[in-house]
Amino acid sequence: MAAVTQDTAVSTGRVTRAFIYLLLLLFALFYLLPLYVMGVNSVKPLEEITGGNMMALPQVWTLDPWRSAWSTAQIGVEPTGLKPYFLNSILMVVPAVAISTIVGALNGYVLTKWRFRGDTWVFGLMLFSCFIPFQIVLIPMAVVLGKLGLAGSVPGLILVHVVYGIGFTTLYFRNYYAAFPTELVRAAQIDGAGFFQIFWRILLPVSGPIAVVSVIWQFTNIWNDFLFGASFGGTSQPMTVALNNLVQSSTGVKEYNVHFAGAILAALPTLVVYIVAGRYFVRGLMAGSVKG
Amino acid sequence: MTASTAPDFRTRLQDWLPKLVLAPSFAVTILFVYGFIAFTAVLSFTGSKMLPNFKWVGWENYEKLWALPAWNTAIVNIAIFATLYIVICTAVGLLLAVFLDQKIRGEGVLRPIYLYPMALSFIVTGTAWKWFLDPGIGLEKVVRLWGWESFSFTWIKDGDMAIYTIVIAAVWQTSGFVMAMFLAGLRGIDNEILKAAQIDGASNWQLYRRIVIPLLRPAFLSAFVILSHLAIKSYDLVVALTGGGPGRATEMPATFMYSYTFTRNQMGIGASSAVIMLMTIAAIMVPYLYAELKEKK
Amino acid sequence: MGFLDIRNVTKSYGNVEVLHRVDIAVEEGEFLVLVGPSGCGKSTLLNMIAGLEGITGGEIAIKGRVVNGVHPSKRNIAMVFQSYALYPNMTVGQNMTFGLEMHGVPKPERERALADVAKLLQIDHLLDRKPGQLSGGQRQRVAMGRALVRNPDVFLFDEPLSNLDAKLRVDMRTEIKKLHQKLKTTIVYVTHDQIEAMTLSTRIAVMNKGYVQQLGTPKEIYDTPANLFVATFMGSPAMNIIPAKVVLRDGVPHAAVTDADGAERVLRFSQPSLTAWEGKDIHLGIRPEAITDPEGADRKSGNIQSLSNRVTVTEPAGSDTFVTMTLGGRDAIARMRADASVAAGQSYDFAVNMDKAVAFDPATEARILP
Amino acid sequence: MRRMMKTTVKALAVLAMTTSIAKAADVEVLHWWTSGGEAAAVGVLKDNLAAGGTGWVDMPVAGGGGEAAMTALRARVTAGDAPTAVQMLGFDIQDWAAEGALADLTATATAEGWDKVVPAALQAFSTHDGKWVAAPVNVHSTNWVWINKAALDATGLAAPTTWDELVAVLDKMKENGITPLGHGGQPWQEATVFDGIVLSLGGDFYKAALVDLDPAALGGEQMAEAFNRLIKLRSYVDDNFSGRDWNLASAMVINGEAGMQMMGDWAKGEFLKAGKVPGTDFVCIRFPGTQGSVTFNSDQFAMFNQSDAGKQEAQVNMAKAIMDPAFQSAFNVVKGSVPARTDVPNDAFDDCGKKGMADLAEANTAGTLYGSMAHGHAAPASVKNATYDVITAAFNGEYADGAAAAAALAEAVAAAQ
Repeated sequence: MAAVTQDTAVSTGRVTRAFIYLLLLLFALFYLLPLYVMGVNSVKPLEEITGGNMMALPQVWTLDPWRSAWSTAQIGVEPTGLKPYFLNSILMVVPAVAISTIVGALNGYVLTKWRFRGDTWVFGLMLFSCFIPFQIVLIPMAVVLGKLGLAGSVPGLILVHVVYGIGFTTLYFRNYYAAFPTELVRAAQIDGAGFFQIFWRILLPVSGPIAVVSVIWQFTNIWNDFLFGASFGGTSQPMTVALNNLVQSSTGVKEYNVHFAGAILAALPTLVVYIVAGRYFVRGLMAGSVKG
Repeated sequence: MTASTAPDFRTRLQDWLPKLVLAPSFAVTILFVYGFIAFTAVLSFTGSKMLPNFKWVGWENYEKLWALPAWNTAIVNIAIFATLYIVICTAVGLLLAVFLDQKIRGEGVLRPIYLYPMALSFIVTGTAWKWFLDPGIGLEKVVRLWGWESFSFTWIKDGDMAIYTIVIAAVWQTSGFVMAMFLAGLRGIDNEILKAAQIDGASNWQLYRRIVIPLLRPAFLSAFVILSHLAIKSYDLVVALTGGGPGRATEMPATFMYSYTFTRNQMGIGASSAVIMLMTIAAIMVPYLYAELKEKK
Repeated sequence: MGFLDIRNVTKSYGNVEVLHRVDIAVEEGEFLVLVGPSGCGKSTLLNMIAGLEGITGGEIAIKGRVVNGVHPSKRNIAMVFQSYALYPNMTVGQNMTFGLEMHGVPKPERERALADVAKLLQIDHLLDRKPGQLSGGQRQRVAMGRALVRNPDVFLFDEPLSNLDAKLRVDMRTEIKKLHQKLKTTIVYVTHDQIEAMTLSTRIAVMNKGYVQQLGTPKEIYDTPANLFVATFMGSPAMNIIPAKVVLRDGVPHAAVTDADGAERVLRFSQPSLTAWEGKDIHLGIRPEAITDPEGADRKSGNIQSLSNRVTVTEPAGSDTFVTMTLGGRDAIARMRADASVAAGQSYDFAVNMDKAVAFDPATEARILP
Repeated sequence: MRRMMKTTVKALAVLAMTTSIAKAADVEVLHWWTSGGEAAAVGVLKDNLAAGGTGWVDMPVAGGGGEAAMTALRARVTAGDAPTAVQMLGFDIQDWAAEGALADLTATATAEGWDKVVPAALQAFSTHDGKWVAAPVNVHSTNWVWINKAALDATGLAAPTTWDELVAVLDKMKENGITPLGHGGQPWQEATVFDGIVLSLGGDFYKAALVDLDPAALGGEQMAEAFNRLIKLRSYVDDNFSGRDWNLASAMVINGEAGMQMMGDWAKGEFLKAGKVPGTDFVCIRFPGTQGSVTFNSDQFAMFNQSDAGKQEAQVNMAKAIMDPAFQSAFNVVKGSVPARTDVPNDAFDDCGKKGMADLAEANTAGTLYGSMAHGHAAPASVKNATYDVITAAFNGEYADGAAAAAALAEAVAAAQ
């Protein structure tokens, strides 16, 4: 077998291939399992869940839990379902992802193409922000947000997510731009392009793959955040807090089917992002972040 | 001769612009990361209870912290968890990446399946996992219903084994991501090297062990860093799965810190545990960053 | 005062000075080549002219205007890069007119300039392609086109041919030379390839370790290298450098070369001034083409010396045959006509054109001036 | 890019403005009543307020019996942006009052005569330094046992009233092949059971040990006995208990899988929701040996300091609305708890509810109404959690015997104080 057209030049025997397929499928099952559990139980009536087998298909199929989770379940005092919180999340996630990605791109651009003394130190210091446990910043963050007058507001949440996101986005873009020929920047300078013109006209158009990585990463992290959302969301709480309210009621009746439906609803945007952009994700990783 | 050696305005602006652009991020990092770390460090020496106060108590919080059995449990747990989690995730990720790289039909379907858990928060999947691991309704029951009556899988209920269930769920969540990183690394390897090795007579196994895996070193390093910080930060995973139980058998530094700071009104002790966590993270990250940035210079 | 003046220019990174007091005046229409091994400072100097790197000391002036601190785009220069630096997201046409666009040149004018240059370089048919779809040679042309469109005062070339294969490189070299002759532009050209330097330039600056070792016409550089470095760097195969001692025979200075077996050969110098060096060690420099078979010796030379030696290797190169011998304990190469009959192991009587020989002071490595 | 920034900033500014406008004369309420029944119950309050012209801005944060809400609260207060009213339990109220963060409701309370109708044990939490700082909504009593009637009948025994009878019933149920005790292995559930056990050993002992934190009582023989009983109860629980939600344990009792559950009055909702009728399908009794005494927890709304006069007025309106007897009745019927004031008519309540109200009134007069340790009404959070640690460890068999556990408890409580 000619290996020329292969992804790798490795050729494998028939038995080995069968084994590989089997193993890959087994893993796929493993990964899909929780999703299956959630899915299957979200279309069962409650009695079937509390009484029965969590793996079994429903005897009675129902979409009521989904309707309930989306529009009628009790989240706070109002039986609004998750619907309004969805909008809150979008209002927070979109600007936060956009800003942190653009800032990360600009930082990466400066750190690779406009190097200065101590730039690696600056980068190292910024990078460390990826690694601090968010629980510890809660109280001081509250003080700062209060001082800025951003406490309990969407802009406040956006600020928080941008602050703790730029470490990652800067890392991604820096690694990506490091491989981008500096000569192009010089050529553009001689051509008379300024700092921002070079960025917009030369670098940004070729940043697609890494922008995908950055957006996916930021989108999932911010969308899934609960701690900041609950603490700084105020009256515009994001989806996760609503979902948590739905799922975590301590002294009320637990409607597991609604919980599962709500959980899937809350996860849909990130799922869609991963499935749609997944292929670019690997490509983007290839282009930037795992290069030595 | 017009001898003006002073740079014109535009040039000076262009000199300053990059730094100006970077400055907000840097300032924000200094304040929101290092300022807050300093704040936490200061808190750890105070008698803060429910809200921060600045009554100096010296090393008292640290002494109390190390005397708490739960903290020691947390330390042991994180050691077990981090080791297993990093090793298994890396192994599974590498295995899947290598297999997926064999021109597999349906790669486009399999890849998102492996990746999607990373997209979900444990607030979403926690309940499903809890159920699945629960002997009464989950795997054990299902397997028994299938006819294997003696099957037993009660780890999550067993104080000694519960930590391993957390490893399983954690591996489930991130191994796909690690797979993607390795896959990217594999795709980046020059095919000619592989052909050369095959001509040299290397078997597939030797090819991977001697040539490919050493070439994946950057991917290994990135994976290690990402996994280790996820391990140390792991919080919602534990809360969703075991709530720190049975008893406090699955207490981790992150859950420990959260509970002392926010629910037990012992902010001083919480802060001291945070400082120790940060020092651990720094001990892992700083040498890596140093080596990484030094090399690239 | 030249068209492009580099006056006492130095460059330091921190405490490390990487470029030491460079002084070059380039006339209008001149083709100056900066040549030297990697790390010699030639690219740094070029970048300083371009304004891509700051100037630590001294001045650079273009057309009498000191440009220290002036932004690259305001210097009216254009640059061709080693990797061509074509913007991958733009078409060839957009690439070429980007600079004009940035300088606010109106569109019709840009189109006209583009059409002219595209025609000149015969790349009209490529204008709508992306750089990724071009061959190496085509990219090279586009990169030059991008510079030409700007119609700058000074063209800067940073090793523009080093990414091409051997054949294309030769073709493009000729092309650049033709362009220069046609357009009479002022060019500063950086290369590490001494053949490019020799063939293209009107003047060469040979650089090493941050110093300009010698500045001169190609002929000056080749025939009268200022020091050992220039002598060995320029020319291929390199100049033979043979340890020798100056002896006087009949009051005339000779170079005495002692072989490993103790045998001494003596070659008469053409320069009487070397008498002053009697009894001292020198390095004798003879280019391979000055050591030939007797029939191939330069008939205009007034000082052909015979040298009998054993041939160790012969390398027929088609047009010439290179013959290696051992002289003064070192390999020395002779350049023979292709039909000279010589075989390895044989002894052979070489003809050495001592008119072309130069002597270097071993201590300073500088050429001993006649 | 600059244009984009501008529009973003503008959009954010507009957002910020609209949110601040919405807050003007409303009450912003932080609470964790998010499940169907509870939320509907709070909805009553919201509607009452709306009728009086006070708007309601909802900020629900559920999770862990208010833990997440308290974290959010801390962030809000630190940010200088405290919500107007916050659902709060026991010692949290006192802690916040001690920080000086709570508003003074004394004028309203005096005018409305709260001190005459609210049990003294509750007032201990609602007031700080003689000032009213919170309005109690309900009283949950935690020392209940919910028994599946069929399972009880199958034992041929009567509902137990003493520890020994309880053990007898449990043993019989075990013989009958069901799990005698439906229990969820979460610290607070174990602590709830433990509350009952300690109370069954005497109200004075309960107060000395868990409220006054007397080291002698905590480490003494009676406490050793309490732990022995707890360990004994463990033997009636199935192996699959750990991490189980309380309502799944309730479901076990409802389905007849388990015989009984020791849980607060909120469990009733699960039984009712499953269509079970008190007295016929299930029996509610006080934890054996605790009839006449009640351990309670009380949800209260604490009002946070506000500088804005409109908001202060809204707070007063809200406090009044909470203490309105009609609301107290309506809310507690839904919630399964009993009203926080003793003068509310019991017409609307079911059997268990009526019994709860009677028990509360009786305990209030007799002075046997105690704050529940498990629910943060006996000791501050640090002590509570330290106690949890020991109880959970004991229940999971980490101590050799009750005496060892008691010693550990005394030590842990001392360390946490």
